Amino acid sequence: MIILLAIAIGALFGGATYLVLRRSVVKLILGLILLSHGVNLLIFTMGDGVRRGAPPLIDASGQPPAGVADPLVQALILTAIVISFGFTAFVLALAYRSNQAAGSDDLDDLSTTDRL
Amino acid sequence: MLYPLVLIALAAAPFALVARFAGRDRIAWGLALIPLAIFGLTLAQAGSVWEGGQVVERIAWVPALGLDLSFTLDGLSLLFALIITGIGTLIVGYAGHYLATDNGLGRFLAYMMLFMGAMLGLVLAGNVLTMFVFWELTSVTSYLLIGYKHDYADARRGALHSLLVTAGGGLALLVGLLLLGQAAGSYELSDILAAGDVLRAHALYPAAVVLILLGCFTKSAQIPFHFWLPGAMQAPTPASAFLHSATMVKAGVYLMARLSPALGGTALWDVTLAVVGGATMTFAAIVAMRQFDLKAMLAYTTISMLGALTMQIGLGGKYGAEGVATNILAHALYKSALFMLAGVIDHECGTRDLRRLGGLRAYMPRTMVITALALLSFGGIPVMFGFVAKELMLEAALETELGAMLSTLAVAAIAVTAGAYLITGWRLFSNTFLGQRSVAAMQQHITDPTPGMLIGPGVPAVLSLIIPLAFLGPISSLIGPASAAIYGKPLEVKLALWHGVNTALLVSLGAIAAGAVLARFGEQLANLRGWPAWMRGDMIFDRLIERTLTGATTLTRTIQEGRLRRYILLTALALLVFVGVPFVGFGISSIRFDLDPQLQFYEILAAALIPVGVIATINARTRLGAIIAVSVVGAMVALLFVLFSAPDLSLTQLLIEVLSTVFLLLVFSVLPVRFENFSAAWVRRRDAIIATAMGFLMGGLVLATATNDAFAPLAPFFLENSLEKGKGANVVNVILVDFRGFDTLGEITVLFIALLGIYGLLRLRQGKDNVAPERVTTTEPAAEPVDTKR
Amino acid sequence: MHRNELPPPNRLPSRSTPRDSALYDSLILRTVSRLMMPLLLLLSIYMLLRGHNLPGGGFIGGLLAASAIILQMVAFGPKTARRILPVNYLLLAAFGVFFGAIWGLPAMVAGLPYMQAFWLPEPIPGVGKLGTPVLFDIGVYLTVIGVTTKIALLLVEEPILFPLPAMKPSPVETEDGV
Amino acid sequence: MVFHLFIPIITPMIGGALAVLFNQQRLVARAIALISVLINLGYGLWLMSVVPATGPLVAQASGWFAPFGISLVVDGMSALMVMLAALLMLTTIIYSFYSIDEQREDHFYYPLLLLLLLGVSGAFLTGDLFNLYVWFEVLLVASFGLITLGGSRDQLEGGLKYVVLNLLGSTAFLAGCGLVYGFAGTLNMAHIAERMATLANPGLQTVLAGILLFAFGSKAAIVPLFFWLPSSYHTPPVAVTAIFSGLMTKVGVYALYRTFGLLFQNELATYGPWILLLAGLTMVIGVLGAVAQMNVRRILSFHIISQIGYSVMGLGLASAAGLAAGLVFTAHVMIVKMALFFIGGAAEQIYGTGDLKKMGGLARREPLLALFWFLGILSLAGIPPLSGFIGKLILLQVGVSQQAYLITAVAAGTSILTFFSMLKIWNEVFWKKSYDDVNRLPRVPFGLLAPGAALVILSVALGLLAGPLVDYNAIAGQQAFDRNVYITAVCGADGCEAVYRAALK
Repeated sequence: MIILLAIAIGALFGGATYLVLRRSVVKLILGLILLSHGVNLLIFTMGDGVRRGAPPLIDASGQPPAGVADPLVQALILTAIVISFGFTAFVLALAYRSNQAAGSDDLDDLSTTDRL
Repeated sequence: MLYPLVLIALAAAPFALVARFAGRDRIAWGLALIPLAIFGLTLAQAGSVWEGGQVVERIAWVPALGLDLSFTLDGLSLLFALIITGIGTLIVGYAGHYLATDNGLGRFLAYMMLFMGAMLGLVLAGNVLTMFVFWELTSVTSYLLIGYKHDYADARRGALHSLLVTAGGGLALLVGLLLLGQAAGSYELSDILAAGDVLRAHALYPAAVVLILLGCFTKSAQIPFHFWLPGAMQAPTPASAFLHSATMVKAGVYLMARLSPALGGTALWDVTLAVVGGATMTFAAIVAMRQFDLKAMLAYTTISMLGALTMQIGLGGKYGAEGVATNILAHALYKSALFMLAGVIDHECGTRDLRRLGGLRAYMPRTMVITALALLSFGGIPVMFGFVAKELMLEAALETELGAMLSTLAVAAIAVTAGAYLITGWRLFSNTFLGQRSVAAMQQHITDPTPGMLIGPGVPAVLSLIIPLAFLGPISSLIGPASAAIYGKPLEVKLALWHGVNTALLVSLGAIAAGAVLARFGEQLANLRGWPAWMRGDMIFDRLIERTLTGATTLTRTIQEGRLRRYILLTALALLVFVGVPFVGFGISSIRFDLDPQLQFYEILAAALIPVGVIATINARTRLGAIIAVSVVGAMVALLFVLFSAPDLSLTQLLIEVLSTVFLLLVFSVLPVRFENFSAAWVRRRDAIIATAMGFLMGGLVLATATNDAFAPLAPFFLENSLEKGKGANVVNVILVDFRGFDTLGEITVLFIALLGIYGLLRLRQGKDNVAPERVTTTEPAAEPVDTKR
Repeated sequence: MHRNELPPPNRLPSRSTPRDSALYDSLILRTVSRLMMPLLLLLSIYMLLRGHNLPGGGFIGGLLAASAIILQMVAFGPKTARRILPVNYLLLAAFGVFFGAIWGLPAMVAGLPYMQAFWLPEPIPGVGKLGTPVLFDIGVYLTVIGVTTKIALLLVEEPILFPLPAMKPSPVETEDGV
Repeated sequence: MVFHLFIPIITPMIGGALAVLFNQQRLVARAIALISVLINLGYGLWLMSVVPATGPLVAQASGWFAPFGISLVVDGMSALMVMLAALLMLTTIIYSFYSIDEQREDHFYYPLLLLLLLGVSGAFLTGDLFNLYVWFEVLLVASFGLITLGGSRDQLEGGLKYVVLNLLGSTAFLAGCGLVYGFAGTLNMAHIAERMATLANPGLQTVLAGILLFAFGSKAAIVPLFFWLPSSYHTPPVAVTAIFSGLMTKVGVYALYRTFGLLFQNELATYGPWILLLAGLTMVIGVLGAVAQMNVRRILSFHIISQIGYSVMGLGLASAAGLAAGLVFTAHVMIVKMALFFIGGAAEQIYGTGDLKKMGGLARREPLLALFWFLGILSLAGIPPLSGFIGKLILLQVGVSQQAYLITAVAAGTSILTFFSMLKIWNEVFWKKSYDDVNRLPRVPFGLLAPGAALVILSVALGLLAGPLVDYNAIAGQQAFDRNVYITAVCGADGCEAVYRAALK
């Protein structure tokens, strides 16, 4: 399973890298979104093994089922998802506003603050 | 009783600001009582020094760094301290007259007092780091004084040059002193001086010597760092007289003299000093002859004398030590007098250009007499103190242990220099006081200045005559301990006007004769054309600054070039280097492939749709297509979560996916509907290669790490304790609100702050300039005024 | 007190009148959202409360509620969102953070570390065990609702975003360097 | 276990929330901000007074013991940083009272400042890697809000670069965090350090350290990861630039110190020379950037980068003495750099521009401003007896004593360029004759002068009374470099692994 996830993670990171190198602000944002997916999946695979059908819920017996999935990474990812949601929303608003201020969605037009 | 001296001088600085509100010259003479008092207090401690003792004091400052304020009064410090405070007294008083009409007098005097304190601290320091502290302070105060008339570009330039050169040298010095301390095991001067043999044999010795000498040479204006000193003549004349002739520039000489018992005695030290010093001496003496500006002339002769002092330290021996001490005193006396006189002439005539002066003997007789006295000493004419000093210099050259060749060269150099001094002195005197009164000077009524203004130059000039005639005994007891400190061994010094007819005297007389002959051709020599620009240090330094600026600009434009994707590209490359290189080198062998035989079809499908979705996103031609492709990826991630036992994650991911898509749709509606290919094919290829490398790196990292079972994870603890201690069966939620509730607290804060940020972004729009409206300067700046009187 | 003089804010003229009409005027959407609304809100509270024992919790509950409100907003316009919950969502978010943070304080008063859990000895009928972690989760819930809804509101009220401005043509792609 | 160790985190958090709730009443919001910061400052001072003697103080969030719960750990380094963060925020808030327009105040300027302080304090206090990530995000998003607040074109442009590049760094940190958990099975920093010390898989550990070096390096703005800083720092109001200069990159430096002083100390042998190389490059490239600029704040911004090189040099020297030296320098530069931003900013504010060519004549018009500026640049250039000299001296001394001659030479050489670029401002803004009638300019109000002046005076005091500062940081450096001290404080004398085994039977 891990190899499967590793391929997906590699694809996400690779695709994200490609997208953030584009000149379009839209693609930049999409790249950032893919990047956060990639990291979330990466953390997911870092758990105590990747398990099928064993969510970290304690049943009536009061004991966790055998071979249960790692709950810690899940909690971490949940935190990470929510944080990256906040960031995505912020970047969206920022992209919208800078697009408005610069009158262009070409990122190469946004280079006045470095002009010497 | 030592550090109070330094403190008094430093504390006087704020007091000096009072001069702004009261009668100028009286305030200045009142303030001059402070250096006078320090002079007296220092002299009061001279007794113990003359008996061969030392006064040592120490205040802890930063003991952990070996940086303590430790002070020592020995013969050499005493000599310097007396010069600093003695001349300082006169100059502070003189400044009150000189700057009587200047509103900044208080500020000027404050700088002077600060400088005086720093200089006192420098020579009294018993620890090389303490010494360095004051060393830098003298550079800074000197900067402020040179730039005192900062409305003029020349003043700013001179100040900048002097500070950059001396502070740059100071850095070399600091590192050199640290190396020295490292080698000697202590920063205390006494320890360093006692460790001479160890030091000379130490591996760090050459580096330390080179760095320390860099510091000393820059401070004392040795070739090729001499150029800042003429530039420093932009300072008001009292400052020039004090800093750039009598005291600060001698700091380098002081340090070399101070360290020569420990560091001297090697070819590296001795020959370097002798050669550099000799070259500086001769070169500057010749250049001095050609100047027309009184202060420039004096500045070059000062450089020359600094070279002479350096050379004598290098020549070494008993006479070298004696010569250094005597010349320091003699030079301080006549040169400070000459500078102050130049100031007097400038002050009265409104110019100090030799070509515009002349015939002043009828109008300024007192000034002329004092000038003549000082110049006689400067020229090394017998019975003046300068003569005694020059004799010792010649003795040092004759008696040196550096070999016949250097000895001969030194003697010849001294003879040439002495001759050049005579010419310079004669030119100065004749062009100012003799001949016809020039047109320029005729326009105003010229007289001697008020007597108060003549006290300053008068006292040292007269001393130059009286000392050799009447006080050679007492002065010997001042020079003796100083020479001993330079020599490193006890030394019996008895200065004398008449040593009998010896080689030194003959050379000396020869120089006088040669100079007298040369003086007749002085004008012709002076008319020789100036040095070409590429040979002039200040021009070279200007160009160096210019080059640094343009180089830095080019570099910065290249690096910080403005486009975000370039920054991202470099960042991605940096990641590939920072992580990829160690991974390929060390980590790649940890990769294990776990081929799971039970892999389900839908698992493969979900995972496979992710790369497909990614590629679809990249290749999307329309905005909507891209958003859909990204949503598919998100949905597949959620699917993977639910397949692999993470229902909470899956739910959250799905909800977030929906909300993000809504936001994307809302915002992207202003952006173009269709994408084009934004970049050239090769750029896309390059980016694709980087992206692929990144993908492989991250995938490889996951494989290497996830399959590694080096350590047991924390997870079982949470599973075991969730229900009982966390009162919840959903372990993920218990972790979120209890076990690691602190994370969640931060997380909701992130969300909340993001909202605040978005609110500000969308609701607050200000104009281009947030600070204040741009002020438009339409008129070209007026040319800066030219300073005629400084 | 000194204030530097600032240029007048470069506000957009349409700023003062935030739009209040549906983004997508669709009968189906309106009907569906009207029907779904109470269900989704109830579900969100259910998700919040059961979260300690089954999948769910403050995040999921909050996101659900926010989705419901946003759906309503898309169908009926921003004003509706205010009708559903007559609060300032930004302040709701602030209150959520405040509410979440203060339930850690009782422990400190007792000389225990921040956020150490306190539980009521007996479960409350219909809610389950009540303790500070559950209250904290409510803070999470409120924050998520406030933040998410407010962001959507802010975007929807942008006069430039809606109605859609005339599209300018996408720049012709030329590569002018690397 | 010190239950009140949470105060520096809770105070700004609750303060921030309350300030938003009461944002309508400006004075209340201001008062909340001021009070919160004062509480943090007082607590930070108290921490500094006890930690050298007691060793690291520890608290466990939610009461769950280490390594399972989240630890808060305060050692000498953390205490210093917490105190400085509060102190610098205090000056910023006061400066803001006099310089920030009402519109920004209405748009939650003070809450954002408080929440920035929250993130910074949290990052300094936490002893848990993932928790560190969370606080990093808090401070990051708060900084996003602050840098774009106002919405001028420059701010948006610079802000976009700032945001995107910082997000990339954060993502790398999060990935690193996950990978560390995947490898070490734990998130508690003491536990990680303990497990890493066993060198179970040295190759992989080197790679993990590389990721964190990248992530924190990009926060600290070392070469080649600094681009976001000069792009954006000159665009927001002066107060924002100032507090960013004081805090943002320094959190990155702190995290680097923790990474290589505690978590991956073994890797310091491998990375030390490379870190020194990066430090040297950072110093030089940063200062050359400063030399090239012709705008007050842009010059100062590039200086931040250059000075980060010095801080990182302390780490690259790979010893307790090196860390101590780096800390002394970092503390100094946080104070002085902010002071310069305040003073330069005040000049910019009254002049209406930060362009050197358009300014001039302030030495006469504003002698006090000139005095403090001059003292400030002397301190920055390392002229005795100011704090900068102590910072430079201690770094050079350690460099010499560890035979790291090359970096020592670079560090010394860089400071002359530092001086040069600062003198450029002095020459142009203060000494040069103004082309305009300076007397027409408004006078600098007391409130704009006081914060910078206070910090300069502090720099002078830290120079004159450097003994305690150096002694304190010697202890702090030792604590930060001795893993056992940290592990014992968090998990007890037997270490975290023992606790871990006992807890899982």
